[in-house]
Amino acid sequence: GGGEQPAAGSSASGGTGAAGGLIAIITPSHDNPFFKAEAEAAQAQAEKLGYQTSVASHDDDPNKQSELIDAAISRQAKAIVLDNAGADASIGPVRKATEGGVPVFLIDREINATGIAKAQIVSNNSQGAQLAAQSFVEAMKSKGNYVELVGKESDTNASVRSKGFADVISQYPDLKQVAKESANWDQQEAFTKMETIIQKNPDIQGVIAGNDTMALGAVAALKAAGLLKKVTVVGFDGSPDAIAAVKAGEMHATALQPAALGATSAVDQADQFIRTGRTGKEEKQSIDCELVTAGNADEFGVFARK
Amino acid sequence: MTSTASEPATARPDRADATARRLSLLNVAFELRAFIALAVLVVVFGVLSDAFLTVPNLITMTKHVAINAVIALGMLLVILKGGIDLSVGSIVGLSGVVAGELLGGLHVGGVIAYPPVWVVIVSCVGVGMAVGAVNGVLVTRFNVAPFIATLGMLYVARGAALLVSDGATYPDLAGNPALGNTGFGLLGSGRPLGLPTSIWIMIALAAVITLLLAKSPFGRWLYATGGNERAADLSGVPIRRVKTTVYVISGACAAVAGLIIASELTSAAPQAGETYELNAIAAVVIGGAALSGGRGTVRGTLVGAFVIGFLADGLVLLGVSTFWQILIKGAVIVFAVMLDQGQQRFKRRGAAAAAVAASKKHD
Amino acid sequence: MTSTASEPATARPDRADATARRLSLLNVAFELRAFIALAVLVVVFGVLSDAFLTVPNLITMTKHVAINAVIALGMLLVILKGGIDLSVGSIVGLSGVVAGELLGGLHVGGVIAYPPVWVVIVSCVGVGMAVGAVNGVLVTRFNVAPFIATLGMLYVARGAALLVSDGATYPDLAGNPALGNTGFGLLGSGRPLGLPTSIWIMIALAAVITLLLAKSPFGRWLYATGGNERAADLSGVPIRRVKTTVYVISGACAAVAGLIIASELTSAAPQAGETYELNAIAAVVIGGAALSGGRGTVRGTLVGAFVIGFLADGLVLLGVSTFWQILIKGAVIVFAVMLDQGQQRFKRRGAAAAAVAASKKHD
Amino acid sequence: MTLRAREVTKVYGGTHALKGVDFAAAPGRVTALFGENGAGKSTLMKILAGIEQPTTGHVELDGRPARLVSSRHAADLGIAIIHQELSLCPNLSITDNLFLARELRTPYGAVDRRAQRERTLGVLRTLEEDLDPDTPVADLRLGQQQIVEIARALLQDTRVLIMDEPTSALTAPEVEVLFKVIRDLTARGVAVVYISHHLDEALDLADDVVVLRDGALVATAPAAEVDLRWIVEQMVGRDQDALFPDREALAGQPVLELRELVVADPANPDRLAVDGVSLTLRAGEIVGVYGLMGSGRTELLEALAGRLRPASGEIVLAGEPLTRAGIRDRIERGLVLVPEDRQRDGLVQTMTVGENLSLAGLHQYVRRLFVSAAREGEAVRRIITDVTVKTGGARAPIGSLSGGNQQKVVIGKALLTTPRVLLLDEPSRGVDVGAKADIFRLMAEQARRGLAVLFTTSEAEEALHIPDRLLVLARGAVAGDYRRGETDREELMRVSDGAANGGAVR
Ligand SMILES: Nc1ncnc2c1ncn2[C@@H]1O[C@H](COP(=O)(O)OP(=O)(O)OP(=O)(O)O)[C@@H](O)[C@H]1O
Ligand SMILES: Nc1ncnc2c1ncn2[C@@H]1O[C@H](COP(=O)(O)OP(=O)(O)OP(=O)(O)O)[C@@H](O)[C@H]1O
Ligand SMILES: [Mg+2]
Ligand SMILES: [Mg+2]
Repeated sequence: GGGEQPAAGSSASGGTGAAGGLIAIITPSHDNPFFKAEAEAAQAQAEKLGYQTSVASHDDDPNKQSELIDAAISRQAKAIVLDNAGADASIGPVRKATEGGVPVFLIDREINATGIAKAQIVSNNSQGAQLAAQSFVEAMKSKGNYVELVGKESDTNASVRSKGFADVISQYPDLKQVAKESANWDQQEAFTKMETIIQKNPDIQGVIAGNDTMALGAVAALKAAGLLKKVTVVGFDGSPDAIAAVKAGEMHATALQPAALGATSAVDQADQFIRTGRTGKEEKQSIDCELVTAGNADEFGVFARK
Repeated sequence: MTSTASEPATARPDRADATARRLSLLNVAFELRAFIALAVLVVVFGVLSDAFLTVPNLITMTKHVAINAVIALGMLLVILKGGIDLSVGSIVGLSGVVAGELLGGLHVGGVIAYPPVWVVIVSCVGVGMAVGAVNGVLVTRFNVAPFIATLGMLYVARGAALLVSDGATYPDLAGNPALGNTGFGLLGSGRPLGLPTSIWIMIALAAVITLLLAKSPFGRWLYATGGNERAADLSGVPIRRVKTTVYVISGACAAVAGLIIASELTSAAPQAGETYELNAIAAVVIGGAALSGGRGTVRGTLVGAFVIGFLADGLVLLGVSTFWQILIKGAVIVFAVMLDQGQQRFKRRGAAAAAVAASKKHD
Repeated sequence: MTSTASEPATARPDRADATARRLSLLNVAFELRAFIALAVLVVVFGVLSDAFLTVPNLITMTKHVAINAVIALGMLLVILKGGIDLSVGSIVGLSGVVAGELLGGLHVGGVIAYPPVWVVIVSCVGVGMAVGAVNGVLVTRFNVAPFIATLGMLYVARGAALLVSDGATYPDLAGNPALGNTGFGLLGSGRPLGLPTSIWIMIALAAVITLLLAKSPFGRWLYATGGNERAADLSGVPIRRVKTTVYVISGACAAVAGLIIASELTSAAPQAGETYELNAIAAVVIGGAALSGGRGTVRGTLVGAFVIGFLADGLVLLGVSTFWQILIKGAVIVFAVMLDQGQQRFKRRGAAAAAVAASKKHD
Repeated sequence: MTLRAREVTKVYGGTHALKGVDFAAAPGRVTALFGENGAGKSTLMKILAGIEQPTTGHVELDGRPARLVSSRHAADLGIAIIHQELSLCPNLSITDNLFLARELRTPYGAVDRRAQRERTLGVLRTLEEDLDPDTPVADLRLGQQQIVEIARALLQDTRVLIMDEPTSALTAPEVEVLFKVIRDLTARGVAVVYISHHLDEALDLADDVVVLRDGALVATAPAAEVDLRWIVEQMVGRDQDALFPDREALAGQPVLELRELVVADPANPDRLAVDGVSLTLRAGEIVGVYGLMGSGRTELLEALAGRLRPASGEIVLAGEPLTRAGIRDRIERGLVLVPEDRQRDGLVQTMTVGENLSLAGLHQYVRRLFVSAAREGEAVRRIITDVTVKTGGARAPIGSLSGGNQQKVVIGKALLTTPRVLLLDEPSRGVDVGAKADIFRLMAEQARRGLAVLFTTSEAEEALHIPDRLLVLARGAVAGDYRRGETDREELMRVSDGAANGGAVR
């Protein structure tokens, strides 16, 4: 609880004019390279600007996220950079931090409320999904059977992306979805489920997946079944592994979320806010995703253009 | 004694004596095992981090501990009985989802009824008790091993939570004054007498269970059932009722934890509480309970929960990487329990050495 | 017999006889319990989905089953001993990570050495065995309860996997002909005699463990240790060695499963294998083993693994929602084990009825 | 109140434990129930106490049919039972065990600890046992636990008291106190059923005698009209063979030597269980160890077998020191123990008769890594005949055997290791007269073949007649050492009792 911390409170509303102090960076588990990249980018930027940092992950457990935020408040952090654990479940904790005098800068995922966080810098999942789907449709020549692998169904991004895919693909009646299965963002699960789906529908021409990890699981399954040559696989995230697969011709495309860009920008705005009491930007900022295909794959590094 | 023995006997007493004394000191040290683990943590973190030993941080950490402690207190009863309850994590999720569903209104024949908060809370606890009752029935009537029965219910309750919520999170549990269902958030954000509600809940629950175990016949029956089920049965202890009851209480505790979490977040996610059963079990065992039943205390369990909670929060304060956090947590669990074993072994060895020393002196 | 007894005796035999006969039929039915659960699944899915009972699908499903079966066979040994191994899921992840690290080359004094695939495989299995050995030592030397020792190692091994890989996935394990370390992928994608390698591994492992249990002194020791540890000890069974060995074998099996997964995906993620321990335990118990030790078979465990695997794949084939999949899985676990209990109860009742019937006839 | 069983039949699996038995316990009288192991005594009592339900037949109370649905129900009707197997909760105190499920309550519903403690002290005083009511039962020795079990039955307002082997772990003075208590109870009109394998003791106490054989009631008589011989005849259905076979002592070379062995009591490390025992055991010799409960016999044998680690002293087997060797090592060198508690330490209940028999000597049948089924099977068949185990075959589950036969399996297992020294801890405890004779014959036979046999016993008759040499242990130390015929019953009592008074407590 931070109601009894006037010092922190004043810094939040007014700005101290000086950099320095602690910035807490909280993201989902670093066993996903995307979150690791974003956390590392934020950390590097914050340290460059003269802040101490603490990096922690909430493993997509809203309660653990809430605890981490409590910890940041008790340590009188100057700001929190947060990739949150659920659009609805995170509203309370973000409000708690703000009321406790610690401004929160959201990256990668939004929350379903405005006016609480100082910034919500998210890659445009919907735009990215449409980008990926567009490329998928082109590669499929607007027809054929395809499978969609959905992320963890309790995760907002899973449904946003799925909807983005559908917005595009539904315009092409010759594209027939023969299976839609959740693989919980997991490679092994995507592999197993893909193998089973192939048994039911050997005649598929495309797979579109809610993230690259699942796409790569599907690639492995298709490869094992000798179908990869005939099947177009499209993913989402733009992870280095997926880009390598795109280069190798195993995946057709992926939508790259510029993780590093969002994280760096969030830290810059936090710094601005700490010093001046304003970010100088809209709260909601969206960063467009970029499509990675064989043609431009060389231009991308770790969740960023080189 | 024969003369052949007397020669070494003259040499032995002092050595044996010294060993006995040294061991009995060690013994006292080990007696406080879980407390020591906790004290070590507090000292280490206190030295390494300025923020650790501040009052607000201690309160915050205790608030975090409370959730695990509430689940662990229910688990303690199950473990005292010689069982185990793997379903508590899923009950946490289910309870929150039920709260979300009810606060969002009940469709009763065309109209939507908004039950007041106390009805919601009672219903959630009721759902937890119902899952616990199923566990109990499976264990007592169908003779399914507790591990398997509650493993099954882990999946069933989680599946139910996901189905009820359709996988979505209930966004706003603050209620609406117009509908007369506000106040749910107080469970999480209220601070009677300056301490968060969840801490009070933990204290109250610990007091009730301490009383239950120490003073009530039920407490005797529970320890008896865990210590020797056959003997308890033959003595006329209603063992089925005892066993079913502990699962029901455990379910209720998990449901309360689910409510606290939902209230703190003023939102409820169906996947809340995943793997919480492991933390609860670890707390109970670190607190000195035996998984075979019949041994364990409320005090120990609370200390165990504090060890786990302070460890997690302390490592975050120190900025230790998540990966190290996982590894250290495992090591601490094993180490805390090894301390317990070590204590018992030293006790035995120390006493034996003392007995040998004493007998030699009498000669 | 006295005359008072003969009167009811004339009336009763037929009834008792009929009951005995009916129960003995039921008995035969229940004898095959796990098989029945499997048969029911196969029939239900076969009817509901055309794709289910095709040869390629059966092979694919068996391939999926193989991973769980390999872990479950190791788990069977631990459970026969009366223990439990919660660390297997983490060992799956650690094994894959080690493979990834080694295939990426070892830095030895400035140069990078690329160990051949067999060295990689041996090393991974060795790592699994090492984790198992730690479990074994904790259980035997430090008297830590198996649940807690392996729970601790669950976190330690997972933390280690994350630290070694720094959380990243090893993307390409295909190896490089120039470096002489190709062939890792064959474990997952090879198809000797038309069946995937993993199925052969499962068959070979099942054969070896069957032999071990049925024919070797070790097998006898293991059943004895699980049945009555004190008696086994006094009979000269090296119980510590037996106990340590089963954890080592279980670790090795989990490591093999980790290798199969990494090879199938030609990539290795540190978080692979999470919650696999629960599937393995469920397979062993559905297969008729007692968690208290001393009772269980390889055949049963395999059938248990098939029940779980076919269930999962069948539900996917039918397009059942993920949430229902979770719930149904829990229900099937509980139900399969209830069948077992039901069988034993009927057996007892049937035998009693049969004995009464027989005795009446002799009168 | 008269408690009566009418035409009671009980079937367990394939076993007929009881076959149409009529039995009555009359008020104010002690009815002694005799029978071999597995005759069905305990089963009948469990039915009378509501623990088991009869398969056919019924129970009558004062002439009216009664359905006793649980032990609790029976207890509420005034029927108390002292179980053959101790059924206490080791983690609870004496008081808690005594009042388990019958707690005294304060007006607020809490357990009334003070009142319970008072009444516990009272009943312990009646039994002349000086124990702290708050002691956890786990810290009591077996005999004291049995006293607690008895005290629990006494606490209830009992009209029928069933005692199934209440004295198997009691010292002679404790037994006398118990008998006094029983006489008080019968004088107040309580019906007592008394079961014991100490036939003389039970006959002394009894007013009526009932004998069971193979689940059927074979004889009923007033105690005054019968003698031991008659009882044994009814029990075994034939004339009893000589219980103690005649044999020549043929002591050969020394095989086992103990020097100043000291062992701490594992259950209560504050005291020494074995305090400086020295002994030489020769091939072909049978040595007995007599002592009261807690005199340290079990610990002595367990230290020899490698189960307990001695605090000091030396063990030498055939010239080689053994002090550091493990159990397995000792078995392979020819030293093997038949433990006191066969259920807990002797048998693996999940295995068959054959697997139990071959367990300790398994290494002898290994061919190229595997156990040769042929060799094992042959050895098992041979030993089943040798030790005369009555069983449906090597594949029968061990639980299907009667107690005596289970004991023979444990002995057979030890013999299959081809030992040089055979240690037997109370081989005759809880075993009926027929099996007892078989076991003593076996011991004599093995000694004749050159084995050294060391066994413990609590029965003076056995101690006086079986061994070539007898040691009396008191408080862990050797208090007497006799050749056969050098001592008598009175001296044994004196030597062992004297020590018990001095050393029973700490
Ligand atoms: N729960 C049980 N399940 C199966 N068989 C049983 C069970 N209890 C007793 N029996 C069998 O019933 C028969 C009678 O046993 P019971 O315990 O009544 O004998 P007993 O006369 O008390 O013998 P002992 O003198 O050894 O105590 C034995 O063959 C025994 O193996
Ligand atoms: N605290 C205890 N808990 C359980 N059993 C105990 C305890 N103390 C002693 N015993 C058991 O009681 C028995 C008697 O104790 P002890 O072994 O010291 O004497 P003993 O001379 O071997 O007596 P006996 O062989 O006649 O039982 C032993 O079987 C011992 O294992
Ligand atoms: Mg009996
Ligand atoms: Mg003894």
